[in-house]
Amino acid sequence: MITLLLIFFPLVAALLLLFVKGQQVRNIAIVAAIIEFAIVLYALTQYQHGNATQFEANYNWINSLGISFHVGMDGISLLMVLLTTFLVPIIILTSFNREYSNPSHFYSLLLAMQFALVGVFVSLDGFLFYVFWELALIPIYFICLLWGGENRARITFKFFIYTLTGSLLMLGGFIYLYLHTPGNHTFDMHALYLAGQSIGLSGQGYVFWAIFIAFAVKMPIFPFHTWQPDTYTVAPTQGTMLLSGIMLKMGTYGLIRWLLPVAPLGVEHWANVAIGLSVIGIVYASCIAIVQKDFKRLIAYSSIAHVGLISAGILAVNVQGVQGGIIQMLSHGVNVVGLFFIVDIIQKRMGTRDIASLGGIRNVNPQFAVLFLIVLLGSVALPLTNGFIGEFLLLNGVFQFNAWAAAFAGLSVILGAVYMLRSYQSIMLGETNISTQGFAPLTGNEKAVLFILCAAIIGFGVYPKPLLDIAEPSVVKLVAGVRMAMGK
Amino acid sequence: MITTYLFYLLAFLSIMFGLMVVFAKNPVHSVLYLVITFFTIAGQYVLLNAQFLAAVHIIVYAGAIMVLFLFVIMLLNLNKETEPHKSLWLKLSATIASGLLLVVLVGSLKNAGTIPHPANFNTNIGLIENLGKTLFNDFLLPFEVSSILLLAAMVGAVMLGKKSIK
Amino acid sequence: MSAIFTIPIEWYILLSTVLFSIGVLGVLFRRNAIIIFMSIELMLNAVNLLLVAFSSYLSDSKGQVFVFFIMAVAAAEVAVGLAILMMVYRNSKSSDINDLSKLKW
Amino acid sequence: MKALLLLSSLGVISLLAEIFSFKKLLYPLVLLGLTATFVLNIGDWNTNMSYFKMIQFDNYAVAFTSVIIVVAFLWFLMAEGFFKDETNQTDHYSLVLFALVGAVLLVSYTNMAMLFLGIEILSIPMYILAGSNKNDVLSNEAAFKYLIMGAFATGFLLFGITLIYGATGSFNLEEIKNAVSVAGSAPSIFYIGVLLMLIGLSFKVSAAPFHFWAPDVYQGAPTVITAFMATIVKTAAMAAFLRLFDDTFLRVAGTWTNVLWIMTAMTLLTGNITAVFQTSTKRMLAYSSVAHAGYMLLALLAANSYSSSAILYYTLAYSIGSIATFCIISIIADAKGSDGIHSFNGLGKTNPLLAGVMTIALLSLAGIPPTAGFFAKYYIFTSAFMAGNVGLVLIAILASLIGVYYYFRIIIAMYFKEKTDESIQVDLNHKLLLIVIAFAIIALGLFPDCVIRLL
Amino acid sequence: MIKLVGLIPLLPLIGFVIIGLTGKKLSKQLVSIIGCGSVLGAFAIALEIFFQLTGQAEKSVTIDLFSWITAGKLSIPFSFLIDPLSSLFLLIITGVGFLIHLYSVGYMSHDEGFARFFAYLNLFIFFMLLLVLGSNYLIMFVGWEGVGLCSYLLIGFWFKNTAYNNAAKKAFVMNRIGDLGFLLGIILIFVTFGSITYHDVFLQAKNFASGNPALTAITLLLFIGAMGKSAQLPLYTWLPDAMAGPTPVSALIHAATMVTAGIYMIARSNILYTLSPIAMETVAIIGICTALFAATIGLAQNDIKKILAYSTVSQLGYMFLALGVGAYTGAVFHVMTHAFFKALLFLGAGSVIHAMSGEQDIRMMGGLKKHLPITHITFLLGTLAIAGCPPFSGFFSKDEILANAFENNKLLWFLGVLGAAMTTFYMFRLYFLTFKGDFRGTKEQHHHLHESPKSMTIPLVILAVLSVIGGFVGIPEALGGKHFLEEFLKPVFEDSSFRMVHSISHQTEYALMGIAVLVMGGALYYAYTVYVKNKTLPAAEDEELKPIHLLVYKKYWVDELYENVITKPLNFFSDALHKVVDNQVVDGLVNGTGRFVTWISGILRYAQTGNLGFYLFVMVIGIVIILCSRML
Repeated sequence: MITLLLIFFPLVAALLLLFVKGQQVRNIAIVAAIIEFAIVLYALTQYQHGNATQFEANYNWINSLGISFHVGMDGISLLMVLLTTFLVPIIILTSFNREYSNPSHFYSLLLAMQFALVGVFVSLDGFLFYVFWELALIPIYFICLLWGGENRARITFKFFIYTLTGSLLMLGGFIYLYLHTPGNHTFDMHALYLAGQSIGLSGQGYVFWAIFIAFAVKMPIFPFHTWQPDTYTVAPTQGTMLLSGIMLKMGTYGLIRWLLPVAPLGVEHWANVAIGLSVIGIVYASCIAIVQKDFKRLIAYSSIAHVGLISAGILAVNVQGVQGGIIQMLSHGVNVVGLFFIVDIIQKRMGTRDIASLGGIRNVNPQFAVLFLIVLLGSVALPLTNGFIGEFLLLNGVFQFNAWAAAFAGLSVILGAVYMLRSYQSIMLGETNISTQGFAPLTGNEKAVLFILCAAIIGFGVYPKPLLDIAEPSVVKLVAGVRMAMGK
Repeated sequence: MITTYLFYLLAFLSIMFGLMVVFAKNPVHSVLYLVITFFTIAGQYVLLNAQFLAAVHIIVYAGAIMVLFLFVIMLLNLNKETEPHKSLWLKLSATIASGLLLVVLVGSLKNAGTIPHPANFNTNIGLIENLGKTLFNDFLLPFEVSSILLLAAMVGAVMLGKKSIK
Repeated sequence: MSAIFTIPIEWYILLSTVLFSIGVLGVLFRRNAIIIFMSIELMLNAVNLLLVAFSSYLSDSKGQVFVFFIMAVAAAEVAVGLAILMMVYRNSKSSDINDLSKLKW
Repeated sequence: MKALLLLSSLGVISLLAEIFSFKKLLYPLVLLGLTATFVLNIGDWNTNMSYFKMIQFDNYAVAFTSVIIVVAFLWFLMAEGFFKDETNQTDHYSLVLFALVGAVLLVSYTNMAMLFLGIEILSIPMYILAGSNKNDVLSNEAAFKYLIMGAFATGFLLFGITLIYGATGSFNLEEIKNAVSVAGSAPSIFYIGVLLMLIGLSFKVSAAPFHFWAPDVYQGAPTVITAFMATIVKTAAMAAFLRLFDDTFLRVAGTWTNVLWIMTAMTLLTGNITAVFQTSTKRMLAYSSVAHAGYMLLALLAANSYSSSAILYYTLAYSIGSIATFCIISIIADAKGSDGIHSFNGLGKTNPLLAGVMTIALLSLAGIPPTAGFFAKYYIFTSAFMAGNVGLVLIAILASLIGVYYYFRIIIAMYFKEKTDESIQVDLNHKLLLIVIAFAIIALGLFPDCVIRLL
Repeated sequence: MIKLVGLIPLLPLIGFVIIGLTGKKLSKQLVSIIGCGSVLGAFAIALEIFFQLTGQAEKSVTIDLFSWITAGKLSIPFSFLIDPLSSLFLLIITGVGFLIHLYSVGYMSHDEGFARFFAYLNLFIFFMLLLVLGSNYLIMFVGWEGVGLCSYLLIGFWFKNTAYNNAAKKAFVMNRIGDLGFLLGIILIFVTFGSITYHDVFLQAKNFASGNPALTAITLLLFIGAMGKSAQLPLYTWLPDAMAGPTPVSALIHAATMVTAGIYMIARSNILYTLSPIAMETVAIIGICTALFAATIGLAQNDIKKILAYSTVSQLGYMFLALGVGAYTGAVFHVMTHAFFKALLFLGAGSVIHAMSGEQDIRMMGGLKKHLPITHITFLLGTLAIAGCPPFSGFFSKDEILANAFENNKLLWFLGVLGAAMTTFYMFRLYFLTFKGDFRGTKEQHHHLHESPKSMTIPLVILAVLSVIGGFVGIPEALGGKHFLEEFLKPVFEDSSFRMVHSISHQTEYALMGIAVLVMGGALYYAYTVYVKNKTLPAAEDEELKPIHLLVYKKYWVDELYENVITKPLNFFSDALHKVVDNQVVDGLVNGTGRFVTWISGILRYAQTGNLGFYLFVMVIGIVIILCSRML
């Protein structure tokens, strides 16, 4: 029941919001989001540590095709839902910075997005997963289209088509699996796992690519990434946060939940290529980030680099890699939202995101500088920040797959420091110039958001154990299953 | 034997006049050639023991449909050689296309001779009695339904024909 | 007096195929809508001929009954077709199909 | 059969309305009649009645008839304005109702004669209605093109029927089917006949390369008639196609599957690709309707247990989506004098309801969850996948991406472009219709089981 | 008392949090009390622990705090390890750290970022303590990166200055290069041993054969980390630039503590290194090369802090030499003495700079002896210590290193002595030019010359005393000492002791000492001749230099080399990647697909000519083709 509540509460809230007029809609939205978060916290208290799927709900849906409305959470899902529900109120809070036209639509779409995202993370039926997966695309598309920046029509459209391409391939893969389930066919997750594991290497190869490309586009992984910097840049800040903070995790989550178990041999056989792409993407995106002039774009590229590592770690199929992937998803969500919010704060005040034209903000607002620095350190994975835990585990995972890949992927440690510090220096340090002199102090909501995020960054950097513990049994079980199917 | 020759003659005539329908410059001539073609086809019907059908054919096609054509041509004042000619290329390609169609159809139909010369051939099936039985037993429903078709056509033709009041 | 004893069915198939193709030729060859119409009638007649031939060779009256329906439909089609043609002519003073090409691309 | 009788009577009654002057009552009467037809038709469920071995109201026929009548009902709601023309009011009613009779024949025939008559009864009113905007040159042109090409295609269809008759000595589908299986290998004229019938029916469902009439006719015809053609005519033709090829000719599948494979691919690609460049929304939807025929052919080609329910669902989903889009297009075109994409600029701000419903309908046509169109496509893909037509599925996936491309041009215009005019007045009944359709699209998408379970 | 070890890092952390959060609201007095007090408290506990440890038999105590990271087999507790090595480092860090805190109270008194400075310093101490206290490699890595961060913050302390910021960034990035190696090393340790806790790793490592490739890889990777943090070739260029930070920072971080982290790490992993001869050789060679290379650069520099910086690099090279030849105790010994005298020298230099109103160029100094008596004396003592003049602390530690090098490889010893000579020369060059002769600065500067306040001179004095007597903890047996340090550290290094064969006789050792002292004396005399007797002055900025001199003066153009070989190509490459590969090729492909479809659409729609004849024609052709398919 909790799961159902988690899924549908945001939807109901979103629909109700449509009928609210005026700017107070955002207050209602944030209350709804906080209630949702509280529900997750309640679920956490009810969660039994172990690898079992809990809070299950299973209803017949499309009986004649073996499709059911089957949802539930194990540790992995729970963490993803936790991330979603944690970030959504924060994202709503960040929107207090700006006045949007048609606020009721804006917040309604935002909550609708949450509905779809939670759905993606709790689905235990392939078809249901796909439906939620696609559903998530619609609100974010409209958020970007309606409230985005220059050139948004073309760019968001490209994003839409691009991700849809991947999704359709995935659908193809799922249908292929579905038709290999015994009897009258079913989309039940475990049946799909069994079906996938029974179809032999070449079949799994097709499934692997069909599904991997879908996720690769979503995350995105080189060379499927070119929609991402444009979209992140052009989307309204909240849209960017949703995209990078949560939506991207749909892809990485999908790797764990759907790709590994359905095509173990495919993964094993093609891991070289897939991890290769991921790792190339890490260095590639990091290098490109170095020469970015627009800070938002820079973060966009840095996100590609981070995600590449997550994907590589997961595809290495070992407990460290997958656990690292999960932790890094959470960390990346927090960090990237923080970074994009910082961009928003700067842009709102300065009217520009051009790194070169800023400078010396630290002189005017040291508090902001410190908060920015903490977020930045989280992003460059300094120990005792959340980013480090994930990165260490991921590199560990990749290393076990191939030491050179890990070494190459590790270059992001260096390059990340280069571009992040370079932009920090250029934006915050040095002498103030005429425009940055008037940098207004942080408002209450801005402080609140940054404090919460910084607390999360340091808190989970120092004591990640609760998170790791939630996911671990499920991860161990999943990895063991996959490795067994690989014959290892 | 005479039927054989008759067949060849009629076949030759129908093909020739068929071609003349296509190539005649004056639409009125085309209509007349087509009428002749219909007569030759009616002749074939007779050869095939479909006497009643031959009669109906003449009445409906030559008597009704072609008159309608003629009527329209006159009404629209098209009885001159006004038609601008298609360019040579288009004519050529039209000829080639239909020639190809012919070749392909003939090529794929030529070995179709699976129907043996019937030993117990019934010469009476073309008689009105037999046809009537079939029509009103087996084909009653289509017969009734075609009334709807004709009604619809009638309504439509009238609707299109009458002037709209503005 | 019956052809079926002396003429193999192939000849009828051939004949109606040729007539059918002549109809197609007419449709492709001419620009005058009325002639095109007439060519289509020729095609239908070729079909009728073949149906009758089959009917006779099979000693089965259904084929001939079918011809009635084709005739009925042909009549209806002609009636409607000519009505449409008249209407077109009223508006554009032409029965040339090349003049009717405003709807394109 | 009851549906057939009732529809025919309704058509005749419409004609009588002119004489006995109850024209005002006609509209509610027709709606009532359609409702009655629907109910009576449902009564035929599971009876499997056969009449004269000519038509058979098996579940397949009943299901498709229901779809046709539901869509027709919605269509009447949409097309109310079309029947306000004083001069031809009753003619329009009767022609549309006669066309529906043809459509019902097409989904229930068991004899070639009924197929042929059904097609003609459906087509002839369409030729006329396409030209019903008598003073509009484009409408004339549409009617004319439709007629000539339709008659031409009928010639091939008839030739095909004749050859099959020659080979089997029967017009009855069951007998034809059995004749082939008994003879083992039918005479070669039979196969040519099958192919010629394939061509004739492909023309009716506007499959490439016989689709050329569709864009021109759809664009030229009055919008409501276009909607009728795109929905009911297409549904009926598709059902007829399916009935013939996935049953009667299934044993000679080798003859036509390869050809149809290529035609399906061509249809999917030409329809979708050509639509990309269109600026007239009506013409764009015309091309898209060509493309949708391609998707349906995909299921037809699969010829498995999913095919008929897939096409049933697809036609329903596609039809209601199309009704909504055409309705909105006609509203917009009436208000702004153009159906170009630019007419939609800023609609999201001026008429949020229209824009919202249009968005849902377009999403459905594009196949985005959770709309009915998505499930329809999914189901079709599954069916094709099951039949092993993986290559075709890939083409279809590519094609549907291109589809998204042009459908979204309208969405972008509505929400992204600045508004140009004041908001448009929309009739209440149209508003209701659109809302109902929007809900129906979503509901169908969420609960497809209620339809696909039928067949 | 050992249970309280958690307090050691906690105290500075609390200090950091209090100062960091309340910041400017506190008075400077309060800030300095909290800042210094927290470190002093830590020192007190460390001292207590040290004595407790010397007193008890159990030399290695692990204190578990909490479980930090677990993932499958990988389980990393957050726990501390107290053993002789870490307790010694604790003392050095907290002790020297406290003195430098104290010094900073005076040195930074006029700076507006006073509180911030203390916050950073406390944070630094916290991380440094984590580094040495951690019971596994990852905790060490936490400290490792943490001190890097503090180094970054402190180098760029005056953040308005772009050059300083660049230096800070450079330090961080270069450290990160090393850190990557370190991190990979840790991962390889995990992969090899299934644990990264020292205890488990070393226990298992003992069973490995010498020269095991995995061990070699691990040790080389770890050494990359050490190269970055301890500024060894080729990753040393950040350290001289790091002098941009306030002088106490240079003393604390870039001389006494952080840069010795690499030595600590290798000493900690001694068993792994001992088992991989290749790594040992590499360490030794890199060490000696760095020692010489930096020393030569030091010969020609004019910035007082730069000279000390290169000297630090050079001395660090010595320590690695010691590690490389297996003299772990020697290395640690040198770390300790170096912490005393180098901190002293930096603080002295700071005092000079303070007096000179920020002037750092020794060409502008001279004759400061009169004005800064305490600074002068302490600086002289420090100079003697670093030069290795007996019986100052540097003599003993350096002697031990050289003796071990001699034992290992004569060439290493020779080069070591050569380096020592250079050290003596440039240090005395610095001393003479600064304190002897006449004042060469401006009138203004002359007017302002003054001795530093008490808070600055007291640490100087204490450090001077330590520099003088610090060596007595390690008097070699040859001189009748007990070598207390060696005894103390024995539990840590005993597993590696099979490599440390003390075959060297006392006679040889005397001879080596003698040679070292002679060489030192010679270099000292040469420096005296050049700079005091002949009063030669270093060349002015615009003067043309001889090629070799120029080469050294320009620091071998290494910075320029890196700039042109790494930085610029990287930027160029990235730019090309962005503009060409990403925008044109990858995205071009994507956009191209879209454009292609549109283009095809534009073409294809012309097929729809609107001409009925054409449509019919196409239909017929289609039919022909379809029927053909039947014939084939």
